[in-house]
This record gives sequence, structure tokens and C-alpha cells, in this order.
Amino acid sequence: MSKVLMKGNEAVAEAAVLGGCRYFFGYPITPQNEIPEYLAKRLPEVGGTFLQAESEISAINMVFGAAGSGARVMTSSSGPGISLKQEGISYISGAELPCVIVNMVRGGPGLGNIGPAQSDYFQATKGGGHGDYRLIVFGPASVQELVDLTIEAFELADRYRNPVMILGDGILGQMMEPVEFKVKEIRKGPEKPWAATGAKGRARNLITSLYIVPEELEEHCRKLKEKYDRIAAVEKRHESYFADDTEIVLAAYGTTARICKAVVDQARDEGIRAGLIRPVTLWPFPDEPYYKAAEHADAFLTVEMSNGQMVEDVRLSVNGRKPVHFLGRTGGIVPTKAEIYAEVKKIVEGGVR
Amino acid sequence: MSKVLMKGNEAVAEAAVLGGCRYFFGYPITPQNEIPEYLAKRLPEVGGTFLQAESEISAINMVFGAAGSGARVMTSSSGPGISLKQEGISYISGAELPCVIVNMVRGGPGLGNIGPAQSDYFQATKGGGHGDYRLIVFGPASVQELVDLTIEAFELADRYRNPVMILGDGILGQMMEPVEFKVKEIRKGPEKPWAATGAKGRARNLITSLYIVPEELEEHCRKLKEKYDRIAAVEKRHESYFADDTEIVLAAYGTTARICKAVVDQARDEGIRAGLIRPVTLWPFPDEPYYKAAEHADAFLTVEMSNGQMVEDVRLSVNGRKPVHFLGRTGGIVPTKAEIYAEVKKIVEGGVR
Amino acid sequence: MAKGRAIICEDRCKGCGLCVTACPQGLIELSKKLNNSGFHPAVVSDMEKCKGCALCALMCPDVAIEVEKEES
Amino acid sequence: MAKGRAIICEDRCKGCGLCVTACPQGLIELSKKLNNSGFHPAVVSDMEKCKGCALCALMCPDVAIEVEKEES
Amino acid sequence: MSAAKVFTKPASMTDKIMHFCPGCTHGIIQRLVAEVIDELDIRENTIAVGPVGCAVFCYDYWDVDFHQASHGRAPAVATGVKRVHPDKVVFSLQGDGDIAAIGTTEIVHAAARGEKISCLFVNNSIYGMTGGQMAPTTIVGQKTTTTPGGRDSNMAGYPVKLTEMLAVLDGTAYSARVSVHNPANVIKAKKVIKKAFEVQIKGEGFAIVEILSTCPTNWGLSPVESIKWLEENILPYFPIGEFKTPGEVSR
Amino acid sequence: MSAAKVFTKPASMTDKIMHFCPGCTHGIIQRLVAEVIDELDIRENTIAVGPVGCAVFCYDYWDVDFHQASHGRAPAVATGVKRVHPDKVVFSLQGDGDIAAIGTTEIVHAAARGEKISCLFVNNSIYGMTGGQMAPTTIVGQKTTTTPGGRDSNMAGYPVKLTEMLAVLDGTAYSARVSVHNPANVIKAKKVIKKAFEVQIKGEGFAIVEILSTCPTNWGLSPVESIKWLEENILPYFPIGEFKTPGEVSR
Amino acid sequence: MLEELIIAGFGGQGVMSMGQLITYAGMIENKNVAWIPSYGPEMRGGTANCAVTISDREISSPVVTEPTSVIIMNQPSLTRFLPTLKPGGLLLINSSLVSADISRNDLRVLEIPSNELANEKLNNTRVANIIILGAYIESTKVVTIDSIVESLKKVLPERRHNLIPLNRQALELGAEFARLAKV
Amino acid sequence: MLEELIIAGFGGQGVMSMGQLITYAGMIENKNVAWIPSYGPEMRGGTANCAVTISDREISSPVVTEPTSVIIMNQPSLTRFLPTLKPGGLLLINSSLVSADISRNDLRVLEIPSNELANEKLNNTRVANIIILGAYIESTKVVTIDSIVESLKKVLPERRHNLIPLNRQALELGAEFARLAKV
Ligand SMILES: Cc1ncc(C[n+]2csc(CCOP(=O)(O)OP(=O)(O)O)c2C)c(N)n1
Ligand SMILES: Cc1ncc(C[n+]2csc(CCOP(=O)(O)OP(=O)(O)O)c2C)c(N)n1
Ligand code: SF4
Ligand code: SF4
Ligand code: SF4
Ligand code: SF4
Ligand code: SF4
Ligand code: SF4
Ligand SMILES: [Mg+2]
Ligand SMILES: [Mg+2]
Repeated sequence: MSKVLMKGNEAVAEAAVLGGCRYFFGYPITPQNEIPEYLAKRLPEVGGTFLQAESEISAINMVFGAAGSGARVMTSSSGPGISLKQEGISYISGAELPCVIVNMVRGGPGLGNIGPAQSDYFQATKGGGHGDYRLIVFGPASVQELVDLTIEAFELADRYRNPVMILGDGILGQMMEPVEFKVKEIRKGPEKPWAATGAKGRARNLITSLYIVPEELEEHCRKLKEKYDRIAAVEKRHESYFADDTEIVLAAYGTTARICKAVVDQARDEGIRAGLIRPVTLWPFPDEPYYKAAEHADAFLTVEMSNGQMVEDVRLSVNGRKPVHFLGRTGGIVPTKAEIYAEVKKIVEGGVR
Repeated sequence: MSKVLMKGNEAVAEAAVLGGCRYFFGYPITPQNEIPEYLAKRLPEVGGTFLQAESEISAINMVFGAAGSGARVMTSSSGPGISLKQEGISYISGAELPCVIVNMVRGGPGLGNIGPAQSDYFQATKGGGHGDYRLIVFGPASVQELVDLTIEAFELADRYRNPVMILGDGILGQMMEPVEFKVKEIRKGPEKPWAATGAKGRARNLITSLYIVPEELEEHCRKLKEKYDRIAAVEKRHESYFADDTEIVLAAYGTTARICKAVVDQARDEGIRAGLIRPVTLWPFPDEPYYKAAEHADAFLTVEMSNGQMVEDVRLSVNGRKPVHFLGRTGGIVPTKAEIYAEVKKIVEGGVR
Repeated sequence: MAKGRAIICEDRCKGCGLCVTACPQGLIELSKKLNNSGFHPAVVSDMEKCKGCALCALMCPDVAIEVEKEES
Repeated sequence: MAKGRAIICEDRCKGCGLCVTACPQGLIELSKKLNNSGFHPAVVSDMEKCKGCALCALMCPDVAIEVEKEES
Repeated sequence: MSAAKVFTKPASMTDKIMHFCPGCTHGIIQRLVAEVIDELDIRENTIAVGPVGCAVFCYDYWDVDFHQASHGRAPAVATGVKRVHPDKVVFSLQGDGDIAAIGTTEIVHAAARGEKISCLFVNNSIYGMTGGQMAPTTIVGQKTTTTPGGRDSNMAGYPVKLTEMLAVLDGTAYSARVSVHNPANVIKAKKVIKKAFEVQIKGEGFAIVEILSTCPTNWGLSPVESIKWLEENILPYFPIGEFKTPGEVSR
Repeated sequence: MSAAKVFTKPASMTDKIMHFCPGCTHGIIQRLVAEVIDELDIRENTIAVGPVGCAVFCYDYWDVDFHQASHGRAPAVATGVKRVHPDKVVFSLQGDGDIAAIGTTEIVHAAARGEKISCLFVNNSIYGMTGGQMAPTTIVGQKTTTTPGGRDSNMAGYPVKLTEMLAVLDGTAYSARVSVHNPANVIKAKKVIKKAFEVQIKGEGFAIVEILSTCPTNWGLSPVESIKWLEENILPYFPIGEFKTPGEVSR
Repeated sequence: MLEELIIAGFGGQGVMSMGQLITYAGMIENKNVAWIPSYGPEMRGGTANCAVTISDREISSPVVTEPTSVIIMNQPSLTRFLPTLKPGGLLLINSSLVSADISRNDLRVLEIPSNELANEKLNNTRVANIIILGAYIESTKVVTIDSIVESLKKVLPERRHNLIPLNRQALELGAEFARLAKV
Repeated sequence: MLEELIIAGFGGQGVMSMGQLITYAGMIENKNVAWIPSYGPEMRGGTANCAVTISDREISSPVVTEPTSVIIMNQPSLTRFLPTLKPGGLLLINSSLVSADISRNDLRVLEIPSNELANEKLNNTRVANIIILGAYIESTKVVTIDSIVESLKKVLPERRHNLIPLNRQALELGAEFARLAKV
């Protein structure tokens, strides 16, 4: 057995190293500090660089520079820090650079608190920065998945020359679960002939998001859109848990999805045909499974640690075929199995519209 | 006739003064510079303060301070600058402070260009910052409406203790149209007993968004949600243009809506029963009119200067009852009447699904 | 010579010992017992010797000490 | 004395006049005619007097001046 | 002969027990500020602006109107407050991470503008609240959770002397560094803090006071050891003194 | 006797006509940088980082690998680049708004870290690109579109002496101010820019060079008048000189 | 009546203020008006154009993509805007600066050597664009010369009002030219 | 088997590491495990608790809201977690620090004066929490004492391995106490 017991944050950090990340730029914020702290020790061991930036804005712009220089690079933060990174994320997306950004979501808005939350879903999936761009967003639900998706994030980032965000939450970052690191050898990124590395023996490279002529910017935006469409065509992922023959489909991601799984277990035990469709990619959102489930399910229940964000994507997916209900807790409070189950029962018994 | 010919940006600035704005904090960025430049002259005339901040982040935090001190206060920016303000906007929303924020949207992502665009719709309406919060977002379509909605923005901001955003675009800010300032006397805000003004003869006031105890933050978020629901119940606004008996309903806001109006004119001239539903509030989004129009319309066409953002809200409103098509131009390019009309014809004639 | 009284609030004290070091007379020590918050609070061993100089209070980060002085 | 030649590229020149001020010999003036970009380009009035000191070129913001010098 | 109180909790301080760790000198600084507010009799005339950092809850301890700021932006928030209430006393308190890392722009420009506010800067050479990461003021060689081998100047550079730096700016009227590691310095610190308030009240301009402070928890030392560590390690790099006083012009 | 070129366009400069307004000394600075790159023979070994400001298109003129930055963040972007390519020469160029307003934190901390990059700072005392608003370096009394009555130090404070300020930091190896308002100063400016590159190449640490420049368009003066205005108004406040040279330690 | 005009040339040729004057005049005549500027990507001295809409109905869209009239002040603008002009539309060219080689024959075309006219008849090249304005007004009757003069009064600062007679002369000169050319 | 345990007390009482030890032991025994910490809002010395899930099936939810066992190390935690305990669940209380006045009678309750035990029997109050751990293991058989000792070896740095015998003693002391109390 090669499993080790690890905190989510530390697992992300180790996974990044295995995924070939050699550069980390970040600024402290709870609840993700174990990531930089782990990497401050670990990166120098593999010849990489850990640098504590003076702010999140500097961190994301260091990432911008390192990504444009051809490196595999990561940053991580939470809530307020991710908000500050929005301009930089827009630039990186506009310049089509690969990087990985971790957000261990905490309670907001404002300073809020450091409890677990999922209220940065809109920001992550719809674009908190300016302009038309998309991040690939993963919503892992276990420490193992944190590891696997972090490693993969670096691959996807390079494949599409696009930032990839890992959207966790305070619980996921702090919890310990046994994990297996399936990747044994530290990965290396592909060759990056487009990178700014010094114009030795070739025409100079330019890393930019500036397209001053409208026709050229439109062309650039069209290219970006085509890329996003391509990603949407092949990268949507979800997990289906007893969702093939259902009265009611739960929709939840991350920590909340774990609780919903337990609710499905209980419901099935008690004769309710409940199921869970858990998006693994939050963008691109796996719409098809929901649309299809609307054929047999009578209703959907989206559960989030927010006042209702992903529920919009579920509604867009179901497209009016069946009612989509919502249950949310906020402020660092995790919805309980009991309350979700009660809601499921109410819906199944026709108690709510 | 008391109309004056004014640039959109200058009109916003004058409207702010009439609306009672006494403080402006901002940082230069094209295409909204006429707003601060106008106010640099104008505010001192009415005993107000214009201050050029050292950055957008400082600007929004000065707004935070002034709003918490009880003032009517405004800031304006565009694209990258608005992205930088996201953390501050989240804090202001969390602390429930009134203020007005103008975004004259330019082409993105990244540095992009200074052409007109509508690609910050998601950021404005879904929350580009962290945590569950909402801005009231106006999408004016003429210089007159810029004036009227700016004045009203200060009222709504104070009424709900919530930031209000004016989402314009490069054209709207630069164009000149005759406007009438219906408000003759400079308005004053209401008393603000909650403001930090020095605890003279009363218990001290605290302006904060920090709720360290999860139960308290959840209670705060619940209060915020109730407020947003209240706003959604009474503040949704739209303009309906020949939209009562239609084959096809156009959905567009701002400058794009103006062009769509001309398309509707042309279509009606040529025997196509086209109509336009123009959201005036982008949040809360006026969903009902679309939902109702789905009864008689065969299809919808959303037109945006983006790769498709508001179209999601239109789809959520129509809720699968009828197909919702999309036409977008980007990068500072304005969709032409001709191309929209062609699309309308294609849809009406069954050319597209 | 002036006579003083340093009154240490047991419940505010966190047992940090800064007052112990600060007292020029060496009058303060940490109690063996725990207060309600689980700290060993500071106590003045021999109040008779207290000069009321308030140096202990100046250094107390938790405003746990009040000092009185007898005026003559 | 060295003889020089300041060659001003008419199309690069924006007629700013900085070279005019810079030439210690006062040899440069702005032409009456317009170049393709609508500027009055600088011209050397009397090339014979040019010393090839390149001070004009040093000040030209548009790298419009090349200078040659005859070696003796 | 009658007994008189020679030391009590200042009136503008609430009764709430502070949340700081045992022996953390943040608490001394909180008290000094309250004492100054009392002495100047400005409790009803003051608006305080707080940091994000261990002092984030200071509104619980000062009985004055209070405005929270986002991390590092207290000087900008204070500017907004002061412009609306030019007749009020507006001050901010920030930690080293808050003021000298993420908030560098805001403090530099509040100073450059000669903003009539008083800024207090608690330098404990570490990020206290987030659990002991390197701060801009961390001493070369000092171990923190993000400099596990000690701060290496080749990788992570040198401590920022913010207060000296601000003294260069013409907008700065008063700039000084104090410490609270022993009673004599506590007394001196209070005088300097008071002066920073007076500079504002007299309209002389921007004032910054840096206060050296301990962080026993994240330094991994007892409170008493921490005091010693401050004396031996921080003081030599961050000397106490007034770097600029009103009337001086730097150029 | 044969004719030799004594002045030509530097090899590492492209043929593209620059977009700067007539007589804007931004152009001189662009050329000097290219000349230095030529003289040090580092064209294939250099990565440049640009600003958002009038020099935003500098990638069109320098024939080197180039990395754009967001407004004010060039030092952070350059840090990212340099850490990945420690063997390359990495430099940035920024305007006064870019470096001394929005980007204050980034330049201060690049300096504090002793980041081995060369930072060029074009001070034209105004926001050129956005149409002439007040800059952090705008002189007291100077009219701009956002100080229509002239910069009022009581409202808008004093110009920021960034280069002097950075000299205070231990991470700064080289800090100097030059000007390009006449041939003698152009020659001197080039020497100083070259030194800033050499400081990096020798691994001595962070270098900053401030270059006084004109903005005829937004100053509302002819190019020749602008030169004069610079001499009479900017030079007295922003004196030319070296504020720190390698080896000096500020403390 | 719906007039959709584009004026295009180099920055600095007065393209923007020509458009503003017409817009102002339209407003004075109680018409519905709108003006939209558009700058090229260059910082200074690049191309610039503006769109003016004047209508007696409410203006649906102020964005002009198929103009009814176009005024051309430099060569690149001719190439760009010629194809957009509505059939039957008016094409006004400053022939002092632009050599017109018009590929369409469904237009009303008027070429005015306005720099020469300004120089020869008024001894002042600064009003070349005002001459074109006069010709435009004569050819379209969208607004009157009086209204333009009225707007000049509002737009020019008091100390420049002495220039108004010269401008009126220029307007009339252009109008006369157009009358004679009978477009 | 699905054990959902909450351990709650003051920060600094070793609450977190108790949970980690059990989790580690579970993993060593090839069970599915998860550990989730939760800190109170106070910076230091405030309340802290952690949730441990051990199961031989895959763990659906690692978030514990209705624990099967609860270990209580301070008074406020009793108030907070008593109501959440599943009927029939195990309530373990350090009675040296907490005065138990249990309002429910559907529980298995075990009160251990573990500070006294540690002091008297082992002459070392530091292992009070390890004694409780031993009692917990005896009462639930979720993992073995051997596995806990095994995890101690992994968790403790080499130079602290000399403490392992003491810890085993403490575990066995707790187990014995539980056996005698026969919960
Ligand atoms: C934008 C943002 N980034 C990071 C944080 C996390 N954070 C909270 S306090 C703090 C720094 C605390 O250090 P310091 O300012 O030195 O204050 P101290 O706690 O040492 O007194 C940080 C980084 C935050 N709340 N917001
Ligand atoms: C975040 C952000 N804010 C504002 C702008 C707008 N902007 C572009 S350049 C510039 C400043 C230009 O001034 P300066 O840095 O002095 O350079 P100059 O043009 O004078 O050379 C500003 C504010 C922007 N692009 N991004
Ligand atoms: S008042 Fe002075 S003498 Fe008395 S206990 Fe305190 S420090 Fe000691
Ligand atoms: S200084 Fe204060 S808190 Fe510390 S031990 Fe003394 S009385 Fe207690
Ligand atoms: S080279 Fe010297 S002398 Fe010749 S034109 Fe230029 S400045 Fe004048
Ligand atoms: S300095 Fe250069 S651009 Fe200016 S006038 Fe002379 S040659 Fe022309
Ligand atoms: S963490 Fe450090 S700075 Fe914060 S309260 Fe504790 S000792 Fe003080
Ligand atoms: S605007 Fe000013 S700084 Fe910019 S190019 Fe023109 S003259 Fe130079
Ligand atoms: Mg600190
Ligand atoms: Mg500038």
C-alpha cells in the first residue's frame, strides 16, 4: 500500500511538484497557507523556486512572467486574494498562458471569515475579471481527487495554453485523507517555442494581450472562443452516483457533494430513488448529464455552500424540463446530511413546488 | 427647451453632482477619462472633493472609507481597473455601504483595446469579487438614460445600502446627445445614523464585513440575500419595444439595444413581427417579460458586444420554452444593423435551429 | 517612601510573565493555580514592598493590572 | 577639420525641431513642404558646414538622422 | 494619606479581554492608543481604521467609531474617511504585512499626499495572524514558515525600512520608530504616538509611527524570551528614532 | 579619406516608425536602450518587459523577446521572468504613472528583494497615454486635466521621489536619475542605463534608473519649449545624480 | 428625414468639431441628434472619424454603419468609407488633399479644393473644413447656415467670437461652390 | 462499520493530534479514513475540534454532523456536541476538566479523570489525552492499540521515539479503565 495520509493543502502542493510545477508565487491567506509552506520546503529540493510575493497582485503577475517564460507555475490563495488576482488572470488568459491557480474558498463577501464556502463559483466559472475569457475550473471532492486533478491541471493548462483553477474549500484544504500519488516521476511540460526565453537564433517572441486594432482583437477573441468551444467539447467531466434511474437528482460539487453522496445512500436505504450528478469540471459545466436525467427524474436539488450560484448552470442544463430546487448554507456552515435529506423528502413527497 | 448637448461621460459626471455625489475617487483609464476630468473642475464648485487616487485599488478603498463615513460617493473606471476593484467591491457589499461605480466597458480580456464592448456583463451581474453579493446594475442605452439612471443610482444605493453599478461602454461614454437634467436642485442623501462620523453622544458605530463566527456570517449572508430578494422583487426594469405580438424577440442592452431598435424598425417595415425587450436593470434581470414573450414569440435573439454573456440570463428567463439564439461581436466592433437584420431573417425563415 | 498597590485582575491575566520581569522590586510571580481561561495568573507576592511605580502595569499587554499609590 | 554629413530620413522625420536646436552650427531647418505623414521634415541647409558631430542625431527622438564623417 | 489610582485601564478602552496571545505586545500598543485618545480628549471626535492582521479585532477594544479596511488598504480607507470628515481625528493601525507588503502603495501615497492622518505600524517582523510566514520586515536569517531555513537575502531580499523610506517624501510631516519592549520604551512610545496625533490635529500633515512588537507564538519563544529576541535582533536593524519632524523639508 | 558612419540606428532596433508624438523624448530613450543592448551584445540574451503607458508599443521597436505586463506590474512580471531565466538579462521600462503610482508596491519590493533586474523609469511628470492627467511626479502648480488649477499640494500632495526612496532599501544596488533634454545629458543617460544593465549582469542586484522626459502633447508646448520647461521646472525638483552605487549599504 | 453622416480624416483636421457643429445646429433646430467619435489606434495624428445622426423622428440607433453622406478629408478614409455609403448618398471630398478615383456611380459626388479656396478667397487655410461644411449644408439642407453660426457662438469661447464672421464667409463660400456645382 | 468521531476541547489540549493518530491507525489497518479539523474563531487557545471517520466501506461524507462517538475535553464542547451524538452513541468525557451533567439517557457514557490518572499512575500529565484514547479504543475497537503505537512511530520525529513506551502505557491504562468501567 503506497497511500499516505495528507492534508488537502499539502497534497495539492506535492501533486503540483509531481505535475512538474517548478515555480510558485503566492501570498499568505488562510485557509491555504499549508500550500506555500509546503512548497517553501519542497520546491528547492527539486531545483524549483518558491517566492513569497508582496501581495496577490504581485504573485499573479510573477506567475504571468514565469508562464510567459515557459515555466510550469502555480499560485494559490482564497477569497479576497483571488479577487485581487482578477486583472492578472484576465491578462494571462488574454495572452494565452498556461498556469494553475488554487482557490481554497472561504466565507465572504468582504473579509467574511475563514470557514469553508463555495461562494466563489460565479467568479471562477463566469469570469471575475474583465473581458471574454474562460478558466478551466476543477471542483475536486476528496484529497485524492485534489491530487489527481492538480497533476492533470498542469497538462491541460499547457495543452490549451490556458489557466486552470482548482476550486476547493476550507474543509478540502484542511482535511486529511489517504492519498496515492500515481505519478511516480516528476513530469515535464512540453516544449514551448512561443515563450519569451531570449531570442537566440530565432525571431523574437512576444507575450501580449494587447490588440489595439478592433479587427485584430475580434480575431483574437474569436480564436479564444474557438478554443473554449474545443475545451467544452472534450473536457466536461462529472461523476454520476446512482443517477440513472431517479426520482430526484442532487447536484453538488466539492465537499458538499460528499455530503450529498451520504444523503443518496440514506435515501436509497429508505426507498427513495435519489441520485447525484457531481460536476468535476465546473467549467466547462457538464450540462448533458443533467439534461438527460431530466427525462426520468422528477426534480433536481442543487446543494451549495452559497446562496445559489451553480444552480444557475444546473437550470441552464435542465433547460426548463423539470424543476430545479436549491438548498444553500453560507458563512462557513456546512449543510448537514439531515437537512439535505429532509429537503429531498419534502420534494419527493411533493411538499415544495 | 432646456436640453444641452453633452458627451456621455460628462453627462454622467454632471448627473452625479445633481444626484448629490460630493466625493469622487478614481484613477485614469480610457474610455472614461472625461468623468474624472469633468469632476476635477466641477466638484470643488459645489464644495465637494475630487481626488485622483494612486490606483484603482486605492480609489475603491477611498470610496469604501467615504461611503462608511456617510457620504454620497462615486468612482469610475473600465475593464482592467474594474477588475482591480473587485476585492473592494466585495468589502463594500459585505459592509452594506452605498456607492456608485461606473464601468465604461472596453475590449478585453487583458489589455485588449479601448473600443466599446459588453464583455464585463458577467463580472458586473454575477459578482467578479468573492462571496455571495450582488450589485444593482444599470445598463443605460442613451446619454439621457445615463443621466437619469446615474441620479437614481445614488437613491437606490442609499435606499438599499448597496453599491450600484452603471455599465456603459466606450460609445456611450464618448457620444454626444442632447440631454435634459430634470433634477434642478442638487440632491442630498438621507441621514445615515449608522455611519462612522465620530461617536459623539451616541454608541460607537462599526463599519465591517468581518463576521468571524460562522453562525453570524451566515446570519449576515441571509440578511443580504433577503435584501437582494427585495430588490429583485421591486427594482427590475426593462423597455419593451414592439414586443407584445412578435415572431422574434431581440434581447440587447446599452448601445447594442439602440442598434436592435433600428433593426426592429426595419423588420416591422418589411413585415417581420420583431420586437425588442431591453433590460434596463441588468441585475436584477427582468426575467418575466422574456418568460411571457415566449408565449407568442417563436424565437429569441440575444445580441451583445461579447461572446455571449447576457444570453445566459435570457435563457434562464425563457427557461427552455423557445430557442434563444445569439449574435455577438467583440474587440471593439459594434454589430451592424445589417448583420443583425440578416440574422433575424434567417431565424424567422427557419434558417437556423 | 511611597506605598503602592498593584491589583492584578486574575481573569484578565494570561500569565505571560512580562510584569514579573518588569517589577524592579521582583514582587510578582505566576501562581500555580489556573484561572478560568486556563492560564497561571500573576500575583504580587509581598504587597507591602510595592512602590506603586506601575512599571508592571505599563508592560502588561492585557491591561490586567491597576496600580494605586498612597499620597502623603 | 573633419567633414560630416547628416542624412535626415524625410519619411521618419516628424518635424519636431529638436535637431534644429541641437546643431551647434545651426545648419538644420524645417522644410516648408509636407512629408507623407503630414509633417514638415528637417533638412540640412548647408551640408558643407556639417562637422559630423552627430549632436542632431543624438537628440532625434525618431532615429531619423544618420551621420557620416570623413576620416582623414 | 489617601490612595490614588496611578494606573488604570484607559476610559476609551472597552472591558473586553483582548484576543491576543499571552505576552503579545500588540496589547500594550492597543492600550497606549487608548491612553493617547484619553489624554487628547478626542474619543468622540475620532474615527479609527483597522488592519487585517492580528489587530483586526481592535474595534472590540477601542470605544470609538471604527472603519474596517481590506488588507493593506487602511491608508486609502482613512483617506476616504478624512476627506469626508476633515475636522475629525482619523488614524489607522496596521501590521507589517499589511502596511509594508501588500499595502505599500497605499501608505506611500497617503504620505506623498500629505494626508492629514496618523498611521501606526506594528512591526513584529512576521505575519502573525496567518501563522508565521515571512514578513517584509523579517530579519535576514529569521526562520518563518515560508523561510524554513531562515530568510535568505539572495532569494527573498532584505527587510523593508518603510519608516525611513517615507521620511524621504515631502508629504510626510512626522516619521518615527519606537518600541515597547520595556517600560522606558513604552513611555517613549506613547509620547511619539501622541505626537503623531498632534501633528494631525495641528494640520501639519501625514504622520507615521512604527512600533516594534513581539510575536511569541510565531517566533516560537516565551513572552519574556521574545522581548529579549526583539532587543537583540530587531532593534539593531530597525533603530529607534525620529526620522523626520514637522517643519523639516527633505529636499 | 573615406566616409564612416558615426551615427546610425542601433542594430537591435526595428525599422518601424515609432508612434510617439513629434518631439517626445520617449523616442530617444527607446534608442538609448537599443544602443546599450548592442554595446553589451545581449540582444539574443535579453527579455524586455513593457509598461502600460505611451511606451506600451516598445515591443515594436526593440528586436528582443518581450513580455507585456499589466499596468504597474512590470517589476513583478520581470521577477517571474528572471526567476525562470536567471542567466538572461531582464529589464523593464515604465512610465511615472505605471511605476510610481499604481505600481509602487511592485517596484519597492523588487528593490527590497534585490531582484537582479534593471528597471528604467521614464518620468514625464504626467499620464501621457491617457491624455494628460496628474501623475505622482507632477510638479506642484503644474496644470493637468485632473488638476485644472495646477497641482495643489494641500489637496493632491507632493511629487514622489521614487528613485531617492528606493535608494533607502538595502536590496537596491544602483539608483540614479538622468535626463535626455540635451546631447550632453543624452550621452550621460546612456552611460547610466548601461551601468544599470552591467549591475545586473555582474549579479550585484537591483538597479533603477529614472529618466526625465518630455510630453509636448499633454504639456501643451512645442517640443522645443518642452525641453526648456523640463529644464526649468522638473530638473530643480528632480535633480540628476546617482543616489546609490553598488557596494554602498544604506544602514 | 434621417441623415446619417460620417466625417473622416486625420486627427487634427477638425473632423470632430465639424461633426459637433452640425449636431449642435440640429439640436438648435429641435431635431433629434447624436454624435459619435471614433479614434484610430494611433495615439496622435492618426485617423479619426465621427458619425452624426440628425432626424425628425426619435433616433433608434446612433451608430452609423451605412451613412447617407460622407465627408472625406484624407486618402485612407476614402478607401474605408466609400463602400459603406448608401446608394444615392452624398460623397464630399476635400480634393486639395484627396485624389478621388470613385469606383461607384450610384452616388452624388462633390469634390471641393477647399484648402485652395480657403487660401485664395479667404486668405486663411484654417477654415478649409468650414468651407466643406457650407457645401455639405447646401447639398443636404439638413440644417441652416444660421444654425451653424448659432452653434459656433455656443462652442467658441467669448474671446474667439471675432472669428465668427470669417466662419460665416467660409460657410457661404462652400455653399456657393456647391450651388454652382449643382450636386 | 462506520465510526464517526468528534474530539473537542481547547486548542493546545492535543485534540487535533488525537484525531490524527486514530486516523493514521485506521489507514494502517487498511480502513477508509478521513480527518477534518475545525478551529474556533479565536486566534489561540480557543476551542478546537476534529472529526474522524473510519469505515470499511468507501466514505461518502467525511463531514460529521451526527457522530457515533464524541470525546469531550472542555466544558463548552459538552454543551455543543452532546445534542449531536447519535442515539446509542459513545460519550467520553475527561472528568478532570469537565463536570458532566448529562441530560440524555440514550447514550453510553464514560467519564475518565484522565489528568489525575496521568499524574498518579504515570507521573506525567502530558499523556492525559492518550489515556482517553486508550479508553476510546477499548470501548469501540475501531483500531488496535498496536496500530496507534505504529502511527506514533510515523508521526513523532525520531528523537521523540523514546516517548513511545510511555504512550503505550497510557493507552493501556485508558483501555483498562474502560474495561473496568464496562461501558
Ligand atoms: C487580500 C488578503 N490577502 C491576504 C490575507 C490574509 N492575511 C490576513 S492577516 C495577514 C497578514 C498579517 O500580518 P501583519 O500585517 O504583519 O499583522 P500581524 O498579524 O503580524 O499583526 C494576511 C496575509 C487577507 N485577509 N486578505
Ligand atoms: C489597471 C489600469 N489602470 C489604468 C489604465 C489606463 N492607463 C493606461 S496608461 C496609463 C498611465 C500612463 O502614464 P505613465 O505611466 O506616466 O506613462 P506615459 O504614458 O506618461 O509614458 C494609465 C493610467 C490601465 N491600462 N490599466
Ligand atoms: S507597581 Fe511597581 S513595585 Fe508594585 S508590583 Fe508593580 S512594578 Fe512592582
Ligand atoms: S503582564 Fe499582565 S497578563 Fe502578563 S502575567 Fe502580568 S498581569 Fe498577567
Ligand atoms: S552632425 Fe553636427 S554639425 Fe552636422 S548637422 Fe548634425 S549637429 Fe549639425
Ligand atoms: S529631431 Fe528628428 S524628428 Fe525631429 S525634426 Fe529633427 S530629424 Fe525630424
Ligand atoms: S500570533 Fe503573534 S502577533 Fe498575533 S496575537 Fe499571537 S503573538 Fe500576537
Ligand atoms: S502623449 Fe506625451 S508621452 Fe505620450 S507619446 Fe505623446 S508626447 Fe510622448
Ligand atoms: Mg506582523
Ligand atoms: Mg508619464
